[in-house]
Amino acid sequence: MTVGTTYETPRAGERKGEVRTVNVGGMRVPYHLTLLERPDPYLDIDSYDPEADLMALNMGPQHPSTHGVLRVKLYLDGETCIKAVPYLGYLHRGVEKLCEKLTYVQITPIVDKNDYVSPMMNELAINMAFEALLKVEVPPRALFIRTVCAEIQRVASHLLWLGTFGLDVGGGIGGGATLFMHTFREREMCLDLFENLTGCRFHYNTHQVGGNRHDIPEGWDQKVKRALGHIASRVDEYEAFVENPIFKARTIGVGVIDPILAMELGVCGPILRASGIDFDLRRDAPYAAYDKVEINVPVETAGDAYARYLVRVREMRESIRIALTLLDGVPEGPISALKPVKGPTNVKPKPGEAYVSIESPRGELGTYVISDGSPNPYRCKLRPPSLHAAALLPYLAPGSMVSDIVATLGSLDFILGEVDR
Amino acid sequence: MAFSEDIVRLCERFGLTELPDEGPVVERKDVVAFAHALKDELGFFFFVYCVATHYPADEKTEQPDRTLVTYRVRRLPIPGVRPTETFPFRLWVPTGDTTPSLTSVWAGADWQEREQFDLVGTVFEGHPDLRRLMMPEDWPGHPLRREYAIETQHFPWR
Amino acid sequence: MLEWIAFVILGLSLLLAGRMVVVSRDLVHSVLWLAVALVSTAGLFITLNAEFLAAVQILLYTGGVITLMLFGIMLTRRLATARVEHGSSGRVRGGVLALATFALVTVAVRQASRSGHLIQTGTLGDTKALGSLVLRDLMLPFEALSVLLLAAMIGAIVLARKVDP
Amino acid sequence: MMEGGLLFGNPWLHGLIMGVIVLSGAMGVAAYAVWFERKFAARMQNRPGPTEVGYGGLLQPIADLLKLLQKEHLIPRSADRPLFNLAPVLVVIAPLATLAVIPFGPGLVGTDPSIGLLFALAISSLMVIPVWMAGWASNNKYALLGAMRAAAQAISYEIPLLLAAMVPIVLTGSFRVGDIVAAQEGGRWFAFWPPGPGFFAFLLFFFASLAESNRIPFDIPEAESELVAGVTTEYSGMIFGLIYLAEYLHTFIASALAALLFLGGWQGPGPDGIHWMLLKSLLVFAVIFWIRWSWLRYRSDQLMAMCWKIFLPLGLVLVMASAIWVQLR
Repeated sequence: MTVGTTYETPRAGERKGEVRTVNVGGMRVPYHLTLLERPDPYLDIDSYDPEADLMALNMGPQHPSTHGVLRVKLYLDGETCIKAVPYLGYLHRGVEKLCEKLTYVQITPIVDKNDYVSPMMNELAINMAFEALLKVEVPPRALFIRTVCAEIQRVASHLLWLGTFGLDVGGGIGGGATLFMHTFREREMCLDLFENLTGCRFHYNTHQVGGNRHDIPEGWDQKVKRALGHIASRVDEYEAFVENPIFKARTIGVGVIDPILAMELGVCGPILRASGIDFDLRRDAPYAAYDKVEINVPVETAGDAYARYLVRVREMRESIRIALTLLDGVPEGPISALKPVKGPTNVKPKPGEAYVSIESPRGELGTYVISDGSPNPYRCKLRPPSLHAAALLPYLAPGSMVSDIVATLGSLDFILGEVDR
Repeated sequence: MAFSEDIVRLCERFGLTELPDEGPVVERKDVVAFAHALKDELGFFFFVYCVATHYPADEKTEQPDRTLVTYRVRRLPIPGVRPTETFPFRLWVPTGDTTPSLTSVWAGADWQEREQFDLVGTVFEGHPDLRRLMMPEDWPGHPLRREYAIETQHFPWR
Repeated sequence: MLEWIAFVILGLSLLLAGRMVVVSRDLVHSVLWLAVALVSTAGLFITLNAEFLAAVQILLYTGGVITLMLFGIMLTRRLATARVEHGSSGRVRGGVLALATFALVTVAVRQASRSGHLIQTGTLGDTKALGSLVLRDLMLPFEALSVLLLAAMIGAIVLARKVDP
Repeated sequence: MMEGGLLFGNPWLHGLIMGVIVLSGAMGVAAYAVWFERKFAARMQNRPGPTEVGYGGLLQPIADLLKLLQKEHLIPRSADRPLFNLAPVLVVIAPLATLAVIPFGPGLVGTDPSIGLLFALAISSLMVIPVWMAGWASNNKYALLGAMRAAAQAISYEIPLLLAAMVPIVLTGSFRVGDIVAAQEGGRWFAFWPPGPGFFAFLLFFFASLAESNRIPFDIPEAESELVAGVTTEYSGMIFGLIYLAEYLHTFIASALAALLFLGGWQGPGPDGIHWMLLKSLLVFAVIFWIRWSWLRYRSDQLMAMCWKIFLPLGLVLVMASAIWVQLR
């Protein structure tokens, strides 16, 4: 069943023209990106700089642009970075250890706090892994609701990204703040929709093993249509606001990513798509209700921060279209395959393991669970896209200026809650 | 879920005939060559994860204290040729022993292996920068080992 | 009377600043004292009704040269943290030299004022007179000086530039 | 000293009274500029801005001042104490000294010397030294980077600023601000009157003074997303407030100078006077805020490239063009 497309399609790419590609293992990779030098992240700073002329600058863990508590130790020559060493773990909460201690039912609200910008995605990923362990078939209505929620969440997440990226390149006391305030106004609409659906604005706990906890309330679809239509028109405004010479000067050619390196590091999502790799798990390995809808994957070939901005903005439009399309086709029926859980130890999968990955706003969000037959997982590994995106930093920072590092950090869009878990 | 033909053929070359869904168990001495073959011949460029799971000594099955290290890699779709596919492979590492690092094959193995070293205590041999990733440098113990209960006597949990 | 008070204050601050430039142990403090000295000089120019000179003195020397010096110190980090050591060995020689210079300048100024070679203070404040002096009467030396400075600048750039690998 | 045109006969008495008036006026303008900017920015961002203290938050600057006064003045242990304490004072002195030669109306001026404009520009070029001192004395790496950027920016942008200011000087033939305003009589404002160079010189002056007073898009010495707070990272309490105040004073002086040099100063349709001057300079002020809250920030090397590759040649061409205009007329 494919629901017809009736809403606006994403804008065509701005930067037209043939891009020369080369064949790497069967994939077409933009040629100019394969020419990039790959800096040595293990550079021995003591032998590089025996007289200690470089300035070691600790950016973070309290710094306005590290988006949380990332600490990056930069070795600067003037303002040019020679080596960058990220230090993680300032937000490490031991979620994987907690997963071993909690039952399957109790885990969902815990993982909400991982990627605190798109909690829906965390819930979806972990519950899909549990369902794969249990071999439960989720009813179509629940799948549709999940997919619509995921797409609204993607819009909200990209909106937040756009605002904070504005703060990074434009300053908290300046144009960036204006952009931030505006994107937050629209993000608020998305949160209102979720509040309407689940009763919570942020940590929803709406997915459960086998289906959803909350059914669509009366009139929710109308609210979604109104809000998303509103946001779609506002996205045009952001484009008009952001696409000025200064923004382009600050983002074009900044933080150019080699797609092969990105793949080796496990980076995907908008970052990989901005580097010319046409890969989206929603289309290439459909889950939930994504096989019911046509998905256009925006791809850019420049690989820089501006390309990532373009990809994310177009993805926002595409997500709005997908959500609206799916919303029209939500089938009737139950929203959960399992009966409501009475006790936390009700769910007991057979020994085995499962890996399920979904396309979160930041890339492949996976969950790897090993069950030993008890009510708690034996081992639960969350594969956060942000951790892999943050691993790009030692490769991107060398050779660029502090301002560019900030813009690059912003364009990678990693969430520290997810990096550290 | 069965694996593609070329993967099966590659596994046969390395003497892996059993291919369960969880992935074949690779010998530790072969793993770097196997990984290189996966990446260079079959196009598994995308590094998904590296997970170490601790299995304490079991009297019933008479297994020693050991760690299961699972890698999973992905190849991206080529339109009209093949869909995207992930391939896991695993190795058993007895506690106190080391396992070769795959950082030289996939750069992404770097942080993942550091994380597993940090949390589970698996030592990856040949890793260029094997430091703790999440926990403080002077943290006692490895939190994701089974004996590291939350009711542990280790310092912050006391 | 007021001019005298201003002169005394400015002169004293110039002397103090000049001394501090020499004896200060911190290179940055030395440069900042130099800035004080230059501003005091500009003040002295004002008491002589040479306002244009004073403004140019502040604009070029304090605003430009001192900033460049500070910039240079900061970029050379080994220079920035260095403490300047002062020995007392050269004190007598330095004092004699300073006194001799002072005497020389005084004699030169007195002779010049007696023979009427000195430009009248009134014209110094007049921008128009100054402009015609520099750009008409003393055109050739002025241009020669600019060429010399340009040559020095190009030379400095060539020397400072790293050889391309 | 300018003879005649003084409100009070004795230049000393005049200077004293005008000093008091101008200084207290400038402080008030700076304080309410903050309020105005906060309201302005809030309107641009869909929020009300300060509303709690006084009607429409009108007493907010006073509340802010009281808060800053109560705050502890922290000095980092490794700071260079004398410089650290001296820098904010000097930062305020520079723009206040400039105010002495800025007329707000006919005769409404501390002193109008024959080199008034040059003096104003010279003093505002001094501003970079205390800013640098603040960054250096903090002994903080972010402050140091900020100081480095501030110094580089100030020495570069001083030149286009001077060149832009040279255009009205050449057109008038005098450094005296009063003469420059008088030369724009009859609505022939320099921003529009020699039809090409004047307008570009106005733009050049405007953007160069944005860079001199470290406003967005040129606020790279502060660049809080990169350098936390740049040179002011280690400052707290009222001593931080002084730097903040100086920034606003500097911006106000830049807009007042733009109004005087290019927009006809206190002349206008209808009666001349301080109201036109205030209106014009506040208008320029508002444009600066408008730009500040809607543009992003350049990178430091792009800023330098723009200065040396665009602004400087443009400035030279404009001075030439205006000289030719004067000769031909």
